[in-house]
Amino acid sequence: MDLLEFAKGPALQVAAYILVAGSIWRLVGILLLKEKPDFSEPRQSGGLLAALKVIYTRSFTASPFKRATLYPKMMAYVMHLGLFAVVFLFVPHIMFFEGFLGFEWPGLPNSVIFFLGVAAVVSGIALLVRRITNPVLRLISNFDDYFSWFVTLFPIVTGLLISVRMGFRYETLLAIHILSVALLMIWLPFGKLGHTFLVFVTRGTTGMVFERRGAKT
Amino acid sequence: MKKRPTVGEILQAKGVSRRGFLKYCATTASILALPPSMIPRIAEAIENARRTSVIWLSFQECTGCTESLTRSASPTVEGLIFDAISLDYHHTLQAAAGEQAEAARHAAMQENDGNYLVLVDGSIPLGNPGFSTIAGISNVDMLKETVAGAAAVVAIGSCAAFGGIPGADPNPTGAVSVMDLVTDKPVINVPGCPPIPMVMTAVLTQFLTFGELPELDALSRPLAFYGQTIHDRCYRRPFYEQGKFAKTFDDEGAKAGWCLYKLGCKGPTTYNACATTKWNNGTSFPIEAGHPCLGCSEPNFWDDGGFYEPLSTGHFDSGEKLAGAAAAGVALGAVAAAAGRRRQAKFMKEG
Amino acid sequence: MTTVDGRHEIDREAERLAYKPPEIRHDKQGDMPDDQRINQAMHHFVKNFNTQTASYLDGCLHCGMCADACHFHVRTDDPRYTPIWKIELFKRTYKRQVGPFAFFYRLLGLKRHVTIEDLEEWQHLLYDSCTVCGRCSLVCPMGIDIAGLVSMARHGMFKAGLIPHELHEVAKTSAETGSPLGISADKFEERVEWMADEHDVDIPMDVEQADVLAVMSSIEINKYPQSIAATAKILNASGESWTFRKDGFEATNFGMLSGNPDWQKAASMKLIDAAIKIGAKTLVLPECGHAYMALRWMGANMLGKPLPFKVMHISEYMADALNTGKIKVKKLNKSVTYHDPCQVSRRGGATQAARDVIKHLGVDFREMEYGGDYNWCCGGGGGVVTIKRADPLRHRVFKLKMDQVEKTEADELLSSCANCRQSFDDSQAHFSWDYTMGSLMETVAENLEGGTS
Amino acid sequence: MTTPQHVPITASPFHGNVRPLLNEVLHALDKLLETREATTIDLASLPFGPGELEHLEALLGTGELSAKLDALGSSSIRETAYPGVWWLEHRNAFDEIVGRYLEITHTPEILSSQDADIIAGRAHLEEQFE
Repeated sequence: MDLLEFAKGPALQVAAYILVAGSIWRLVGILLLKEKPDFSEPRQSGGLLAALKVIYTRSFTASPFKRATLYPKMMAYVMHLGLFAVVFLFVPHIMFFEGFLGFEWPGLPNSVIFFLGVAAVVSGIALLVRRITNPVLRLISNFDDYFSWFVTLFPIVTGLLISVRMGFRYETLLAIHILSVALLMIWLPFGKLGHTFLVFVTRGTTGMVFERRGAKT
Repeated sequence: MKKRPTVGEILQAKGVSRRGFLKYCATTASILALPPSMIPRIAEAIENARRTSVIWLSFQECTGCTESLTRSASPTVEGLIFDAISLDYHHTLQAAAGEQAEAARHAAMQENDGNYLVLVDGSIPLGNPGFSTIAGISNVDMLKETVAGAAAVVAIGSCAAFGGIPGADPNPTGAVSVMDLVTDKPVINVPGCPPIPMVMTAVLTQFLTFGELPELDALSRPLAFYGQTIHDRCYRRPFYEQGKFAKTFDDEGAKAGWCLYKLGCKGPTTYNACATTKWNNGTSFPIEAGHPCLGCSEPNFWDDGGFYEPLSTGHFDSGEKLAGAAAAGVALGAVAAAAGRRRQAKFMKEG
Repeated sequence: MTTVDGRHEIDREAERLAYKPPEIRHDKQGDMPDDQRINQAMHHFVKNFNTQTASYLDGCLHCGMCADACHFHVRTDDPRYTPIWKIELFKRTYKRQVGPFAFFYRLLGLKRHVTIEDLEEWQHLLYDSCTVCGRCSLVCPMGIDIAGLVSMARHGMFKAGLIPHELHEVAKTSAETGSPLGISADKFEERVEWMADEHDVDIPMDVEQADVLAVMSSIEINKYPQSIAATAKILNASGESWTFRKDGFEATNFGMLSGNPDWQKAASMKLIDAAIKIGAKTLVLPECGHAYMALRWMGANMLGKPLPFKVMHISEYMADALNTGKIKVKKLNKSVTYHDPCQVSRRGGATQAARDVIKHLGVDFREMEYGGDYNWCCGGGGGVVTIKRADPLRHRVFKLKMDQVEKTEADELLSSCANCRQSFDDSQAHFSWDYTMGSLMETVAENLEGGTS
Repeated sequence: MTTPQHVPITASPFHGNVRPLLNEVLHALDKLLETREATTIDLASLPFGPGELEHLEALLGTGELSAKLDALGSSSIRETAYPGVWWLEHRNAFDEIVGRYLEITHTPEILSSQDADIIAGRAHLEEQFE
C-alpha cells in the first residue's frame, strides 16, 4: 500500500473515528455534569430560541468593542471564511463529501479557492504574529494554541502546494495533504479547535442564562 | 563476435538520402521527446550506433503490448529501428517454436553475452512455477537465465513493470513484476496497459542511439515520458481550474468537453505521455474520447479504488463503524462525566 | 500597599515567559497550613463545575479580546488583568479534575497543580482587579460569562482563607451581625425613626401583613440615610401597603462578594423569610447593584424553588409606578446623564427602567457614549471599593468613567446604586472632580407631584 | 505575399495552447532577426485539444512558398503567411503523419541539398561519363 492509499484509507478512517468519538466524548462529558437549575422568575422567555439568538448574534462584534478588536476580528473572519470556502466549496472537496453524504453542492473556481486559501494562510500568520507579540496573548497562550494553529494551517498550506506543485509529485502532496487533514481531525476534538462544536454550547448557554434575565447578550 | 553494422551504414545501404536521414532524426527526436535542438546530436549518434540483439520474453500477459508495438503509428521509423535491432527471440512473432526457438534464444545470448537487451511483457507467477511455462521452462527460470547476460532489462507494460492485472487482488498466481526479481541489472519500466507504442520504440531508440539508459524516475520509468502527469498536460485542464466538471457521460458538461475528474479521472496521479503523444498516430487519447484516465500505467491501478470514483473520495468503511465510534464517544463522555461528578462529591464530603 | 504599575519586569528565569509579580500584600485568614489552603481552594473550585461552567471553561479560545473590554487592562496594559487570565487557576483545576479529559491531564501532568504562590498572586487578580462588571462577557466571541466564573472562583479563595482582609472582615461582620457595617436591627429602627422625623414622612416598620417589603443597604442606612425617607415617600405616594422589617432589612450580600456561599445564602434567606412571613407580593430592593443580582437572580436558587413574590429594583418599581400613573413627578429643567450599575443593567436586565424614570422627569437626557449595557463600571463593584490596597488601581480605572461622564457635558450625573455612589464619592474626592453622583431615587422622591408625605 | 487569414487569437474556442505558442513564435522571429538563430518547435510535444491544431494552421495561413520532399515517405515544407515561419509535416511510407514542426528560419535546413547527397550524386554523375 502506498502513502496515498494509506492516507485515503486507514488514516482518514481512523481520524474520522477519533473525530467523531472525541467530539462526542467531550460534549457528553460536559453535558452530563450536574445541572444547576435556575428558579428565578424570568423577565422574558429564554430557552432554545434565546440560545439560537446568541449563537447568531455573537458572530458579530458589539459596536463598543469594534475599534479595539477590529484587527484580530478581521483576521479571524478572513481565516474562518477562507477555511470554510477551501474546505466546503473546492470542487474536489465537494466530491469527497459527496462520496459519503451522497449529495453535492455548487463549488467555486479553483482560482477563487486559491486566493481564499492564501488569504486564510496570510491571516493565520498575522494572527500567529499577534499571538507571539501581544503581551496579553503571549501570557495566556499555551501549547494548545500553537499546535492548533499549526494543525489548522498545515492542511491549507499542503493543499495550496498541490495546486502550485512545489517540489513533490502530485500523489505525494495529496497524501501529505490528506494526512495533514487526518491530523487536524484527530486533534480537533481535544484542543481548542473543539470550539467548532463548543461554540454552539457556550453561546447557547449564555443565551439561555442571560436572555431570560433580559440582560445584554 | 562479428562486428555488427552501424545504423548509418544500414541506412546508406538502403539508399536513404541525407535528407531522409535528417527527417528520420527529427522524428526520432520527437519520439524521444527531446527538443529539436538535439537533432544534430541524434544524427551523429544514430550514424554510429550498432545493431543490437534483443530477446523478448512473454510471460503472464495478453499480447496487448506486442499488439500495441506492432501497430506503432510510425511503421517506417519502427521498421528502421527494427532494422537496427535484431529481434532474436519473440515466441509470439517468430516462426520457430519449441526447442528450435529456445535454441535461437540461447544462441543470441551466447553470441551477445553482456550486450543484449531483454524485453519482458507479462508478470511472473511465483505461486506455482507451473502456472506459466514456455517449452517446459517456468517463467521465473527463463527470466533469470536470460537476464544473466543482459545489458539491461526493459519491462514492457504494467504487468511486467508492476504485476498488473495478474498481480491484482487476490493475485491467485502470486504474480510479481520484473523489478521484484531482477535486482542486479538495470531495469527500465515502460508501464501502461498497453504502453504507448511510441514510448516503447523511443526507449529502444534511446538505448540504440546513445547506448545509454534513459533517465528514470523513482519507479524506474523514463522521465522523458513519465515525468509529467496526464492532468498536467491535459487539454481539459482549464475546465478543472474553472471548476467545470462533467457529472455523467451524457450531460451538457460531457458534451462541452469539461473535465472528467468527477467521473473518476486518474489523470492527476498518472504519469504518462498520453496527453501529448496520444494514440493511433496522434489521433486522440482516452480523455479526448470522453473517458476518464484509468491510471493504467501506475502501480496497483486495478486495485486503487473504483475507476469511476473521483480521486478525492476517501475510502471509508460502512457507517456502522462510525456509529460505533459515536457510541464509544458517548460511553467515554459518560464515564468522564461520572468520574468528574464522583470527584466533586468526594471533595464536597471532604469539605 | 498595592503598587500596581502595569509595566512589570519580564522574568527571564521563569520556565515560561512571565512577568515578575509585583510586590503586593497577600492576605491570609486563619492559620491553615499551605497544603490545606490549596486543598480547600481546589475543592471549592471543583464544587462549581456544572454543565454551564464546564462549557465555558472548555470553550475558551485564548483570543485575548476580553482584555480590551476590561477597564483594569485598558487602563494599565498589564496582561495579567486579562479577564480570562484571572480565572486561570479555576480553569486549570477544571481541566485537571473534572473536564472530559481530566484523566489524561492528570496522567500526563498536562496542567500543573495549583501552588500557594499561584493562589496568593491570584488573590489580587480575583479581588482587587475585578469588579465582576461583566463587560468582558459581552466581548467574548464564544459568549463565555467570565464575570460569573470569577464569582465562583472566589469560593475557593474564601475557603482557602486567601481573600483581602477588609472584604473578609466586612463579610464576617455581616454574617455575625446581619449587616456588613454592624448595623443592628435596633440601630436600623433608630435611623428609620430619625428619618421619619427629619423628613416628616410615615415609615411603617414591622407591619405584620403588607404587599411590599422594602429593604435597604447598609451603605444607605449609614452614609445616605435620606434614601430611607426617599424610599418611604415613593412607596407612600403610590399608595402601597408596605413595610420595613427589623428581621429582614439588609440588602447587601457580602457573602456573595467575598465568596462564601453559606453566608450568601444566610443573608438572602433573611429577606426571603421576612417577605414570606408578611405575605409580601413584592420585595423592593434599594439602590444597590449586587443586591439585585443576589436576590433577583440568585435568591430563588438559594431557596431552591421559585420565590412566592416578585423582586424589583427600586428603579424598576419607580418606572412601573410612573408608567401606570401611580405616582407623578415634576419636570426638571436640566440635562442629566445616567451611570448604569453593572449588576442592575448589563447583568440584571433592568437597563430600561431607569431610562423610563428619567423620561418622566422630562430632563435633557444625555446617554453616555456606549452607555447602558456597555457602560464602564465605576471601578468599585464586586467588593473592590472595600479593599483599601486596591484604591490606587480603582482610581486609575475611574478615569475611564470620568471621561465617559464628562463627554456628555450633562448638568447632573445620576445613578441607582449606593455602592457605585460610594465609589464615585471616593474617587470624586481623590480627583477633586466636579461631578457628584446623585441618586435617581432621591431625585424622584424630591420631585414627587402632589405627593403625600 | 498573400494576406493571412485574420482569425482572432482570442476567439480561440479551445484550450489555451494557441496564444502562448504564437507568442513563442513572435520571440523566435525576434531572435532570428537579431542573431540569425533558427528555432524549431515540435508540435507533437504540445497538448492540443480537439481542433486546436487546425485552428493554429488556419491562423498561420499559407505563404508564398511550398515544397514537397520525397524521402522515407513524403514531407511538405510550407512557408506560412508569416514570412520566416515554416510549417513542416513529415509522413511515412504509409502516408501517415509522423512529425509536425514549426520552423522559424530563413530556409528550413531540409530544403538545402546536403553535402553527403551532393557527393553521392556527383559520384553518380561521374559514372555517367564512363
